[in-house]
Amino acid sequence: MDFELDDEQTALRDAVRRLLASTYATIDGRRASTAKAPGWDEGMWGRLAEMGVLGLPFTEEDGGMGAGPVEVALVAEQLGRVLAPEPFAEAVVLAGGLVAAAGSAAQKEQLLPGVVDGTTVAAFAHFEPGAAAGAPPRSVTATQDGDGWVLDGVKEPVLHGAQAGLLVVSARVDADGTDRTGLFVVAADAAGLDRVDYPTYDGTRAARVTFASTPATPLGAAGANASDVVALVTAHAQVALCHEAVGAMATALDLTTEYLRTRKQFGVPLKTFQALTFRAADMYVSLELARSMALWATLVLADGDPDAAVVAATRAVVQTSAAGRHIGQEAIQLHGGIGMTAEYAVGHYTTRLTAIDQLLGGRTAHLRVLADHVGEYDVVDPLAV
Amino acid sequence: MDFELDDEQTALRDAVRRLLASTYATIDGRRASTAKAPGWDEGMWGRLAEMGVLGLPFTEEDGGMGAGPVEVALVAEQLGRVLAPEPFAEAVVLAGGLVAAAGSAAQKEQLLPGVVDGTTVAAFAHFEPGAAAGAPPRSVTATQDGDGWVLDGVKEPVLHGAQAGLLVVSARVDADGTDRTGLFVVAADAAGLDRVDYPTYDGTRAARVTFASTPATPLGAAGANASDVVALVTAHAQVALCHEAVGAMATALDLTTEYLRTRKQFGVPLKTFQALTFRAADMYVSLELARSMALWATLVLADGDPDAAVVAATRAVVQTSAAGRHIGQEAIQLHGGIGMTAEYAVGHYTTRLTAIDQLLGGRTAHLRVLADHVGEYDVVDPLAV
Amino acid sequence: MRLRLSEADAAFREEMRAFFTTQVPERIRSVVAERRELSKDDIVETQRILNAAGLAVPAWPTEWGGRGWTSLQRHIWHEEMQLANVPAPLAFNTSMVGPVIATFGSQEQKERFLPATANIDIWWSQGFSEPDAGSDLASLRTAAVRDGDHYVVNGQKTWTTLGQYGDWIFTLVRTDPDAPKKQMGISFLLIDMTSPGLTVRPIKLIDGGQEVNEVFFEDVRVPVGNLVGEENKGWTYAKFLLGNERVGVAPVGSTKSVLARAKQLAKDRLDDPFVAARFAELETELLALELTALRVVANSADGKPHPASSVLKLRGTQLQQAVTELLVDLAGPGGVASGADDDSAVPQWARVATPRYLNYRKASIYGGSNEVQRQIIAGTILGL
Amino acid sequence: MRLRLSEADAAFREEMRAFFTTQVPERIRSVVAERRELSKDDIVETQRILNAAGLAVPAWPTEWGGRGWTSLQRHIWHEEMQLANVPAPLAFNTSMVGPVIATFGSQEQKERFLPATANIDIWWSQGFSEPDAGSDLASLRTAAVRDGDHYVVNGQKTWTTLGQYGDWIFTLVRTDPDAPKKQMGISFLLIDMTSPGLTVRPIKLIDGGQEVNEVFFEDVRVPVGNLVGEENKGWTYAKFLLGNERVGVAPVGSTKSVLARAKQLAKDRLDDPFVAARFAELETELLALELTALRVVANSADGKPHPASSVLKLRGTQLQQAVTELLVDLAGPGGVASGADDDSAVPQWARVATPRYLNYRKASIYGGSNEVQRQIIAGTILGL
Repeated sequence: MDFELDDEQTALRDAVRRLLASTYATIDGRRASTAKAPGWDEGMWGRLAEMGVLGLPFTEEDGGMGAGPVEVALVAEQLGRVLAPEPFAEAVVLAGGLVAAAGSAAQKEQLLPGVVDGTTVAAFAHFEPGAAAGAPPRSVTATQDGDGWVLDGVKEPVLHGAQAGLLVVSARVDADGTDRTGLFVVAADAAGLDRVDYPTYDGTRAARVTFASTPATPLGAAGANASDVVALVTAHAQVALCHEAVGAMATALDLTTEYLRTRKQFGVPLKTFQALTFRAADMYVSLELARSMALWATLVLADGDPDAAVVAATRAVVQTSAAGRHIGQEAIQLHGGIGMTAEYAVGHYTTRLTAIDQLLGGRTAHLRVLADHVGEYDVVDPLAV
Repeated sequence: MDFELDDEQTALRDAVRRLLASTYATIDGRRASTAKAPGWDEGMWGRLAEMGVLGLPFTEEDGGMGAGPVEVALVAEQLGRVLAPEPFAEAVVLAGGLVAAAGSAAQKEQLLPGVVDGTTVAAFAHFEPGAAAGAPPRSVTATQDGDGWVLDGVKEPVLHGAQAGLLVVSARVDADGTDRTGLFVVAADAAGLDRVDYPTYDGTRAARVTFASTPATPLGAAGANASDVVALVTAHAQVALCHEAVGAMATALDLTTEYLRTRKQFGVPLKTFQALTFRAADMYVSLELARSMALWATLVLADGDPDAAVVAATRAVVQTSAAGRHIGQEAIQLHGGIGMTAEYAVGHYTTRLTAIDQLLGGRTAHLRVLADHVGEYDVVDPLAV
Repeated sequence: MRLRLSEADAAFREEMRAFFTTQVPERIRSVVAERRELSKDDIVETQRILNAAGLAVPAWPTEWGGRGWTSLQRHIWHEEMQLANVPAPLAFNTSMVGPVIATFGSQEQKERFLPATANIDIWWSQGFSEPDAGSDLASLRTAAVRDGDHYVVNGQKTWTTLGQYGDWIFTLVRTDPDAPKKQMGISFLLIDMTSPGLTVRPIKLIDGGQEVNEVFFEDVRVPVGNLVGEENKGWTYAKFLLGNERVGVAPVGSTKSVLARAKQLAKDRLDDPFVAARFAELETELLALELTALRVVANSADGKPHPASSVLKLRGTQLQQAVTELLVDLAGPGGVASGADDDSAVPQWARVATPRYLNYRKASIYGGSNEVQRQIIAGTILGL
Repeated sequence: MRLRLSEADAAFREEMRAFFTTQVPERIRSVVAERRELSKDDIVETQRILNAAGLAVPAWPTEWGGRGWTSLQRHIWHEEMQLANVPAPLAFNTSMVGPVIATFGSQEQKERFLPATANIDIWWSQGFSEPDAGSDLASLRTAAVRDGDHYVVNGQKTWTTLGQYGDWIFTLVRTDPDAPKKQMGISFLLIDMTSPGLTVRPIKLIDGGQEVNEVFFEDVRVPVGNLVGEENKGWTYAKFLLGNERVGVAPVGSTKSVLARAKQLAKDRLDDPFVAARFAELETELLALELTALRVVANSADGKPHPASSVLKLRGTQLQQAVTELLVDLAGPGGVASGADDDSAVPQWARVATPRYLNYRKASIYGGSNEVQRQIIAGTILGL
């Protein structure tokens, strides 16, 4: 087992960090990018594309860089460190990843180049109101209509759903009386597609997406059950989000330690108060354990076994969710009042960590999945998953 | 709602405290009493009887003092404060309480005077190996044998089971194919009764009690289902144990704050270290919340509704269990190495708190009971249970 | 010791419950129930209804509208109000500046301010905290220099909650910069917020709301008649103010109310043992807190601040935050739809859940942080 | 980055696993598995088996029995040993005094002590802690005064684990009481425990066991040849010793092994979601710890103590304690039958559960308390 980056990976990480610093050196960068449409910096998106970042998860055959989960993780962590709002995990790893994993050769050839060169921002319309994060689609249904398919129902929230040029949609397909999960592609200008855009509490955008007999194209073979591919690609996106969270936690801790070092109260720096510095130490422990788990999950993804990948992502979510909450809450508390203000950076980190937590589905839901299978093995061996 | 003691109650509390201080002013008292048979101080037991303490829970009609749960609670807290090993909760409140609640008039007249005057130490043989704390009896069975009944099976652990002069035993009774809980009285010298005595980790005694066609007398009406009476009297004993725990927690916290005040390290008193004093503050919070809950549960017991009593005891256990663990663990940690030694007092408090926790059945088991009923009401109103 | 309320207290409780659930408009109470933001008008309208019925300032001296209730009655009043989702009387008016004026103010000040304060004809803001002081309140620097019949005030206050609605602001200002101890040169000054040189700047919080403000003073002239009590004795009045109100220091009723509503919303998920256990746990913890509050109430007849108030504040905000966190978990991914309008397919409660959670991170910071409470417990109660 | 072990490391792992599970008697390994107390003979027998196979002191210099393994190999060796319930080589010998003698000792000391230490022909005890020092180790007072070819030692050590078995004790003693800093006047002295004037007194712990001791020195004469390195440089050697061993600082393997056994014992209760969730949670937390240990191992090639060792110690003991606590809960009321014999109807694992839990409260105190670890993390890593 080896956690070291090779030279190429280190170079990638440093290049991404430098690029992001050009816009996101302070929290003002995030504020400016999220204040105007589409909710991220299109110039930055283009430069990430030029650097090849948006093609990292895709094979060279598909027009990508032929890199893998490790490179995706590096990028996600850097984005998290500076709270860059560019939707890498959601648009590239998740929505693009679904096209790559489930699409036919022709679909991949048609759709992926735009994802890779940044001209097409894809979104995965999957969450349904009131449903848990891992639930199969229920309220959006796909039915055959002559040669084609149409979708009906509501997806919400769909991250950057109104900004996306390409929608990948999960839908319930009735196959001889049993429900299957189907994946469909819907064009941004499709008939019967309604998208209502709104801001999310973490400063990004989401949408309510309504389908009313909206024409849609099956992604890959029509009628194939896509629940496994959704689970696997979701695992990839979850691990990327875990790395984004690790990056955000690292900066939240940095901001907190810096504050404890410099801020004076009762005539002395806050770091004089052991009750505070010990809590910072506990934050560090949470961070490092979450980082270890996210890195390991990345390696399991890279190893290729889909079942192992899903379990590893679940463990990473359990660890990240707990750490993100711990660090996010303590970062504000140790700052005191200033941590509550939108002017200061640290609260944005807490806010984003909370959003990631909700998007990942939360700790309890994932713990429940692990609990259901805990009787099936003796010990967890990280070297032999 | 009123949490104040009246003058008589205050006098009782002070008298018990003074009496206990004569033997248990330091931890050496407990050590001495538990070192020799029967595992408590028989002189102290006699003086508690003389003071009327052993008759508190019983009506004057039954030869008791006609007091109630409040007086029982006061005594239990004082016992806990000094870790007095006298088995008040187990022998008087629990085993004696079962006789008072389930026994016939003749049985009460025959058995209770000895409990009240201290000459008979009763024990409730109820726990069965491998069964959860609240489970009905399974492995000990009662069968009719001519005019009488015989018991078969093993009860373990039975607190002071080998020292008891009177055994109250719960047993499974087959009633037309369904299981019922029966209560029986077994004399210490009954045929087919085998008792193996051993020490428990908290310095008291317990026994494995084996019944082999052991003659037994039904407590109260033969064949009556005693599960409700067991639940109610158990609730009384649990609340008494919660008060014993509250007393023990209070002393554990006292010892800890005293240690932080006086012990020097790195040239200054430990109380200079805010990381330690803040943890002592959190211990105080745990203690006071547990105390409030135990007091309230006592008032609910006194109020008389048996269903409300069982629920209140369950809430008290949930709170006490968490507080006892928190305070017990922190008391040792804040003492450092000395807290681990049997020579010093604080570890005995942690040990006893752990034993009380196990005897109460632990937090999760009780929380599960509450969780099962959480949908049946809107809010918990302490004034209207 | 007694579980039940006395007959009189039970009747009092019924009276309160009946009043709050019938006399305060459902329209306003539903804003609280649904955790939406109260408007200024909602708060003013409610307080005037309460004041008309003698229920706005029961703890004040009877000649100024107080009711001479027992601590238990005040507790019942407060809990029933919260359980009925009635917006509480504005704390700045009724718990903070009102009692200070009633206790230390001149007769003229009492007459001028107390009725208006009880009826919220004056909306008071608080001007204590300063940017560089944090928990070390006494290190404040806003200066008031005597100039004839006026003080000239210069400086800055911050974390002024709802300062955007404020008519007047009660402040701590430094009148003697040379006092040997920082607590000694402070005065308690009432300032008209329409005074020239006074500006209010909103501070946006992380939930997107703008409930707190900075208040700047640039050569603001304040008549000396607005000084409460004696010059340089302000710290005494501030300590009185901060230690004054024990009833309601732990937000038990409102937290119970939010938890009860959450349980209703999660009704069809209570067969999930993890969800059910979380409710059972929080309900039990809240019960323990409520009982502790009742114990403190019972012991507060002497009028002095009870050090156990710190237990209530500390644990009360922890549980308040834990309940807001539960709602975030119940909302799940839908919770990110916080900016959606009412046509959203995500229910309203799920949309407000996370902003409320983020907003309530303040609860353990403002009004004496949890660290300050631990310090008080360790120092005052445990002697550490 | 790579998930899989290299072929060589995988083979190494298999070799270790095969050795530990076949060459160390089941009789001894079952003592560990059942959490009973190891006898001195069990420990000695095991270490001699390991030493004969070159598996007792792999981290030592190769000329004294070391294996020149990579950090990862040492990690695998240690984890496989723990997972197989093999008693680890005596830390006092192999991780503490051995490396100090090998690094700072004279050639004569090395020849005299190292082979005997590796083979546990000498059982070493540790004499660092003193009753009044606590976490402030350097404030030690046991004095060694030079008298010709001897030091005369007077004072007291405490918390000497398994000192009742000790043949020799390595100590920190004060040789210069006038040194300007308390760390400067300390020397590292090896003392024969059969020396006149040396007495060992057992300390009974709260679980009833007697694994730690006080050691008293009354005019104990120690040849100057037993001084390691230079006089008054002992603190340097002590710091080396304390920072020396990162492999195994977090007891991952043994905790995993206890947790796995607990799961087996609770097999018929895993349909209880609360029980199952607790296992899932602890397994996940332990995995995160194990992975962090592997990351630290990977970064420790330079031989310097990695500050993240403190993370491992802190979290490692927390989880070790959490697993012992789980067993207390699984045991339930039966757990109080701790003093019953094997005829008991309460199973052996339930009877030992609570004494082990109580015993392991020490884990967060001894060997650098969790408070010390937090101090190190805050200071060394976070710069606070």
